[in-house]
Amino acid sequence: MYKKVKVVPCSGIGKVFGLMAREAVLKTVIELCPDKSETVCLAYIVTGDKEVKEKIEGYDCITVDGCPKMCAAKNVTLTGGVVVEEVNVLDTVKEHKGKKFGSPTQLSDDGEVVINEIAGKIARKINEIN
Amino acid sequence: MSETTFMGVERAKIDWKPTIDYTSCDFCMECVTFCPHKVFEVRENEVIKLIIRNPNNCVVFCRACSKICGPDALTFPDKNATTQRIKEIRKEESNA
Amino acid sequence: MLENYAILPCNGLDKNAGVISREIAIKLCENANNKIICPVYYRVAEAKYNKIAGEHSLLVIDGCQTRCASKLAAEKNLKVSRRVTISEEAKSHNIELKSNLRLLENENTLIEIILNGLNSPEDKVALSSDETTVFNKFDYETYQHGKFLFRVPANPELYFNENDCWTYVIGNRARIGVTDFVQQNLSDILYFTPPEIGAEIDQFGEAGEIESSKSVFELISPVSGKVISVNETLVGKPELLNENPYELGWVAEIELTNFEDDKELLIGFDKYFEIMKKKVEDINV
Amino acid sequence: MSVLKVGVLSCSGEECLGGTISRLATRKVLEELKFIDTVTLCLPLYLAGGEEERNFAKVYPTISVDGCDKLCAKRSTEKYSGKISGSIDVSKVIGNENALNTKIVRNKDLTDEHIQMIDQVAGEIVKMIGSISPDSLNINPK
Repeated sequence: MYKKVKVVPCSGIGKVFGLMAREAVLKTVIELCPDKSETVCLAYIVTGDKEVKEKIEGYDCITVDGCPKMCAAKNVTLTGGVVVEEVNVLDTVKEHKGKKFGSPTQLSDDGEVVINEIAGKIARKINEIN
Repeated sequence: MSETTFMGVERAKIDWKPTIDYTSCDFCMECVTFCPHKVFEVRENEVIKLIIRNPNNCVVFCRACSKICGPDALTFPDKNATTQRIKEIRKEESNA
Repeated sequence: MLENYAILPCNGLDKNAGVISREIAIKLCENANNKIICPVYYRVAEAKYNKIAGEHSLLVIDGCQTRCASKLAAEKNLKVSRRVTISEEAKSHNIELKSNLRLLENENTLIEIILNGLNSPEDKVALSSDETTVFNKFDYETYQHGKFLFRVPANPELYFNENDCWTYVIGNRARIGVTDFVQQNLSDILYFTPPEIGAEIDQFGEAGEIESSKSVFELISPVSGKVISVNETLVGKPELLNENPYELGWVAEIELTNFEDDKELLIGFDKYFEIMKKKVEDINV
Repeated sequence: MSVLKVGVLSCSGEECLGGTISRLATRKVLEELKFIDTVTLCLPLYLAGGEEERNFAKVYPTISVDGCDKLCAKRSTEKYSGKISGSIDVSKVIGNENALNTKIVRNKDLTDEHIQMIDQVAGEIVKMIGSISPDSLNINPK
């Protein structure tokens, strides 16, 4: 059976990196791989409701986190998703030393550049899977 | 900053602050945005647009601003000399 | 999965362990985005490899205890984030290495084991240079400000300077690092530059640099002495400084030269805790 | 002092517009309406984080802001942290047809219409803060 890959960002609200995770995922599921991937509310996953469990249990998931606490990765795993890739925005951010990426509500141009790069990586992974 | 002493010595007695080399400073004001202690002050309408406003707010031994200064226009006193000076003052005061 | 590493292997072609390290390096580059630094070619193509090393975390694979690869890395001032020594791995997995220069069953088993170790998320194979000193359990006092929690160890072995750096003294050795105040202020720490091993540091001298997305902090050594080891794990995982700047996030170990004098300008837990609280109130984190 | 702060927790949902609005409205209250002393937390930290996070709703009177009537933020907070003092359902404020719109927008594509929704929800948050902790209004003009 053909399954869409679930791509779940942390959407952290405290720092720009949460927004970067969110935007990278939205770009992936809206623009890059709309047919092969979709996102699932992390907040919904956190509730552990039966319905959301069914949505991700046993499915290939790619989590995208904005800090080392890896909330998305941990919560998706706890709820039964098969995390095939744990992306941490900071890993890519590190390669852009000295740049400013924006605020938790607004990405700067450099921020856009980086999330495009991350989205590209996620898309590549999705295409490997499907 | 309400910190008025450092290592038990009155902050004002310790000479530790950045010195701006105006021949290389390009007034990019990176240091102003960087320093949380309001050591620097911008003087928009003057020829010299950047001054050390609050030298005693400067955290003794901190040189972080000089690291982010592009033209490398910020210098600090010698750490050893400063350490020695602090020790001397402490002695003087304990003997006083 | 080991990714985005520059791999500097021992290339000793006249030793069984050298051949193994070479093989591991090649395997690591076959199906992952890693790059080999050829120790031989490095001598003549320095710029090329310095670039690669600059853009990637560095894995050094030493064949034997001579550690030629590590020495080369040190000579070129490369920051090592992970290190494997074949002979040690062989010992710890009871695999006997002979003198054959072709890979046989033993060698291939060991290669598999080491590759699995390197590719597993928790750095089984990675060595931090911390196996030396024994520390007592840290007992933390905490101070909550807003949603931020500041911990400070109340252990009597710890001393602090007013620049928010700590030192844990055992005999003539001391471990140094930064406090939660620094870590919370910087928030996500992205880069760590350790002090040079062997460097002589004065009290309040610079002992490494920590940089976050927000700011940069120069670690101001509470003690004077010689740097005898640094926490190399932090180069690859600077976030450990956020997790716990006292334990996994220690920065360096110093061989003390004049601690009795240093002490004069250091403070214990009680004083520091008060000073830190005041700072926290002043600068809203 | 921190007692007077009010916690605002949004679902930040990814699946429909309501989540985006909840997230941005929460940030707006936090950043722009500085006369109100608020603090926020990433919701998923309840499970991934430590004690600090789990105690969040015990430490602060907390308002949840949810994008739809699943009320994930509200339920998770009460399940993992503590009783919440108030709950906002964005879909009630801007209407289901908007909130449940699965055509998710990226921040850069926000329209004036979206901004209006955000302001509307931010307004509701402020009202609620005022009703549960009047002292938190105006306590630390930044």
